[in-house]
Amino acid sequence: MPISQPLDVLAALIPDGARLAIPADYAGVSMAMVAPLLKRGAHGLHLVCVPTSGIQADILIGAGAVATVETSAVTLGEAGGAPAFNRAVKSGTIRLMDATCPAIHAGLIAAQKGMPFLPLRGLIGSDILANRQDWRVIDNPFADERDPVVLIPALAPDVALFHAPAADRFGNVKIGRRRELATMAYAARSTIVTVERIVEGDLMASEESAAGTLPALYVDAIGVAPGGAAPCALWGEYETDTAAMRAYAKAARDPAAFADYVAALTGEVPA
Amino acid sequence: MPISQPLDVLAALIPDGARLAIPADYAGVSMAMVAPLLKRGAHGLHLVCVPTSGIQADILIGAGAVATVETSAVTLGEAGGAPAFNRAVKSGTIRLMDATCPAIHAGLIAAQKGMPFLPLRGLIGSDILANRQDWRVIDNPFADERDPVVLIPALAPDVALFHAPAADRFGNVKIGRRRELATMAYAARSTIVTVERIVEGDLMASEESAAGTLPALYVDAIGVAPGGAAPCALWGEYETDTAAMRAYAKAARDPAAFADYVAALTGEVPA
Amino acid sequence: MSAAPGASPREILIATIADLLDGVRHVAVGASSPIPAAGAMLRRALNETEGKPPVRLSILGSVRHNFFTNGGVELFDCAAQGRIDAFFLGGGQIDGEANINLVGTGTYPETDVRWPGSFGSAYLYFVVPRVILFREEHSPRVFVPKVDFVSAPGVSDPGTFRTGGPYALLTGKGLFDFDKERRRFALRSVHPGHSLREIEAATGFGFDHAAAPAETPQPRAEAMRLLHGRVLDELAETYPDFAASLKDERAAA
Amino acid sequence: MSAAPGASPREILIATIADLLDGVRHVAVGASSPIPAAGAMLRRALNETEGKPPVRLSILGSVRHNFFTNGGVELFDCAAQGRIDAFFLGGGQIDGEANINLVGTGTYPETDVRWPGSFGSAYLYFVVPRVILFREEHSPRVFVPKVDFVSAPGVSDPGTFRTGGPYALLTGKGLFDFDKERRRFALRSVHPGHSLREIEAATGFGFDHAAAPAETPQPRAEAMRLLHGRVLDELAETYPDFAASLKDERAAA
Repeated sequence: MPISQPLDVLAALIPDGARLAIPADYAGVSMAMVAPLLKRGAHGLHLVCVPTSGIQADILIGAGAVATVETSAVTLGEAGGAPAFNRAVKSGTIRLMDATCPAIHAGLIAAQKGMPFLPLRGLIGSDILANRQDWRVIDNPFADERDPVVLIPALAPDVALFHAPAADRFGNVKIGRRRELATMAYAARSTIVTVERIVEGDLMASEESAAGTLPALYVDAIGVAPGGAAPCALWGEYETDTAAMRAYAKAARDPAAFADYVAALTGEVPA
Repeated sequence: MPISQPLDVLAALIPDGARLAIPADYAGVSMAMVAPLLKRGAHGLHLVCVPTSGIQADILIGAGAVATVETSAVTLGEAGGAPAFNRAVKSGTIRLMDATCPAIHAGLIAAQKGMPFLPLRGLIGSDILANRQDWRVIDNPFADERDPVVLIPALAPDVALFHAPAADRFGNVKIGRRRELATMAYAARSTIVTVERIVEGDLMASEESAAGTLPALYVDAIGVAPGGAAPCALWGEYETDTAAMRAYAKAARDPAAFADYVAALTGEVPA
Repeated sequence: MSAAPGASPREILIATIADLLDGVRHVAVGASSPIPAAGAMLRRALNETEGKPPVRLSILGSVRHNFFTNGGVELFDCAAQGRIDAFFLGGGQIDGEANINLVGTGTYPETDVRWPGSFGSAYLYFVVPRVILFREEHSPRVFVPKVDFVSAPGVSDPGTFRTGGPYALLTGKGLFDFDKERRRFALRSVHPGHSLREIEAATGFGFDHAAAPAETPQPRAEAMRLLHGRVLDELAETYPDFAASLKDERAAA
Repeated sequence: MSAAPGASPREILIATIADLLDGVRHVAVGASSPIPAAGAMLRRALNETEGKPPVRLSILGSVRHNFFTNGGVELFDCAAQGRIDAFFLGGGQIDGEANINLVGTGTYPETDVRWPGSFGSAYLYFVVPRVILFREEHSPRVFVPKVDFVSAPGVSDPGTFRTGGPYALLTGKGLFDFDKERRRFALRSVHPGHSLREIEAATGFGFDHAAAPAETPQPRAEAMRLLHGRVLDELAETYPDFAASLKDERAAA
């Protein structure tokens, strides 16, 4: 099996209805996989934003591929709010699972560790907690007095999807200090990674490079997609394409312009 | 303040009775700090072995510096059992808190995350659990049927002590892929590190080196001690000194020879 | 102490933040928060000048001001460990009990207006000792009697684990302290050019105040000197547009 | 299948382990376990020769066979994720219900004989599907009626979360299966040169067995060829002394 596969083959590995974990805009977003997913007509996805998302979630939501959004935020950052997300919220076409950043991390880490749940401080008295029927509050059994603490159940994505600078031909992936990418992969049943390039040598061979490497053990499929995070930034590689981000934001505010944007993205002739 | 300090100054930062976290023999043991600790007459230490220990714990125990050992194992590996530890167990001169490796990790990670406890699978029906009055068993609140699960309380060491290849002059420390060293530092109230050398440049400056770096934020004191893990190995630097390890094992089996070993180590004239 | 007459509103905000941060060792700032970042940089510069302990500044999303190597979770772990003394939170709505709403207006989940979401607020508000609520827009739509959605509550029952919470509220019009016992804001000072009457009209909740509240002090000369010296240079690395506009403003003053 | 006549006891152990590992994708081996490591390397080589799926082998403490980059906790996380199919455990004592004792003999905590400790056994025994109990010394002091200290229990009540447990017990004299329902070992085969009578005398607990148990099969010729070819080379990287002694043994046979 070649180490990298075409992106449409990877898209077929993300089934409809999958619980799909995606990283925040600064961590390595596989924007390259958005068009292949839409082209194959993905729908019913349950997005797990780790711990927030931006343009990737917004496009997938606007294109009707998403049933549920589990997130601490969806925003285009300096380009403003996420228009398709906001429309979907108002019209009630997606199920919302609002969280707070460390709760998303806690759920993934519980899955990573085979723990049924993790406790998390904070949250008590918030409407986030009030709306999460899947969370529990118990009394800390180690406290002498009453001490309520929230329990976050393990959150095991079906698929983790992200973009990284490089993989080697053994399937090891460079994640640098973005350890949440490793957490996503540990927790998920399968992990799909797009990369800028395949490098020579073995990323596990030296202590130096191994420290920033996700071992192949946790990587199920790799695709090569140069510039594959754009218009999001990729750490150590390129900055956010602010103009492209603002252009998207402008288009997404108008449903017809959004449809044209998606058609152009997926290579269809706009109506 | 100079970035590195003399080892006897560091030894004074580890108070009697401190809960002292030390890594396993393969991870980076600060053997260099054993003599300074003994010279200053350290006693009543509560060793937290992450998750096991070897010659370092054995010498400290044999020299009477230790009151409590919290560990998943103490062994000299290929050089055999840990003689001073074994004697202390038999004579009841140390308090034992036997654990299993992931329970030690879980306790530290709970402290790292400010969580009051972490749940851990396994353990049920073991005599480890039966002897740990500080652990609890609850029913998993997310399960439909009865599902007992052990809770490990947060384990926050007073001091974490380890040896690493390098620090930079900003106080950042190279830990490579030995992430448990970071966990120890996150969890501990203070962290003391000995290193082979101080390097030029900033370990945080590149994505490459930052991935294997413990930020200065978590490091309270640094000492320079070339060969400071010996006779234990230091990853990427040197192998275990098997002859020295066997020589220690031989000496430690005899209390008088052990006393001579310690006297030589601390630079006292043997009796 | 001499004042630099005619400091701009933004300069006053920055200097006020630097004052609020007096005594902190480590302050974290969100990615797109140039005024809090400038205030924190000014605090750091003042400490150096005054021979006080160094101040560490983490700017989330910045590569240069990133002291973290353990991914996105490290900020929260670090705060849980008590290693972050101050943080800034805002809110689409903030009410008189210091509850903040970052989710939206109307009835959840199908809110009329949706904002991005709560981010880490529901955690950090509980564990960072000095949370500074910062919102420039001071209007009745922001400062409401009761938020429509509590992203994070301003106060908690005595039995609830909480080592952090609201320390002050800074707006474009004034500076408030928060009394946790009384669950109520108190106006500490009114920024130059604004009035108690104006603030009352723009605030949807009641708050304590003196009959004639103090005016927010002008930045000290030393603060202005540092702000327009090294702080502007440091700011320019992460917020070039903001730094340029502050500079232009001063040149035009 | 032709046999290599006169395989040594250690060769038979290695080949038996390779058989027990048939079908695994990822096997982890402790640092000072050359025989399990050799068995796992042989399994990997056999799978390649036979066109079966690749086998991943993690040797704890080895730099070369280390697929981990998240520190000491990763083995346990990896096992919890179901990514480790087989592991080896030993024990100073092992009893008829497959309980293992790695702590000591006598009354805890002031045991008469103290062993190193339980390591990760109290966890891995619960979550690795195929745990192979391996102890060369087959004597009544090892195989006791009831262990003095349960580092990890062989079986658990139905309500206890457990995805792993004992799969087989391999000693210097024979190979046992374990029946979780009956909580009892059954002798599968006796190694060449040993007898049922001898095993009964050396085992402090009762076990099931045929009237005339099978003999542990000799390694197939292909297995012997691979063992003394690439497996010996691979072994020599991590266990040079052990590899050399296996080689000498064969040369002398």
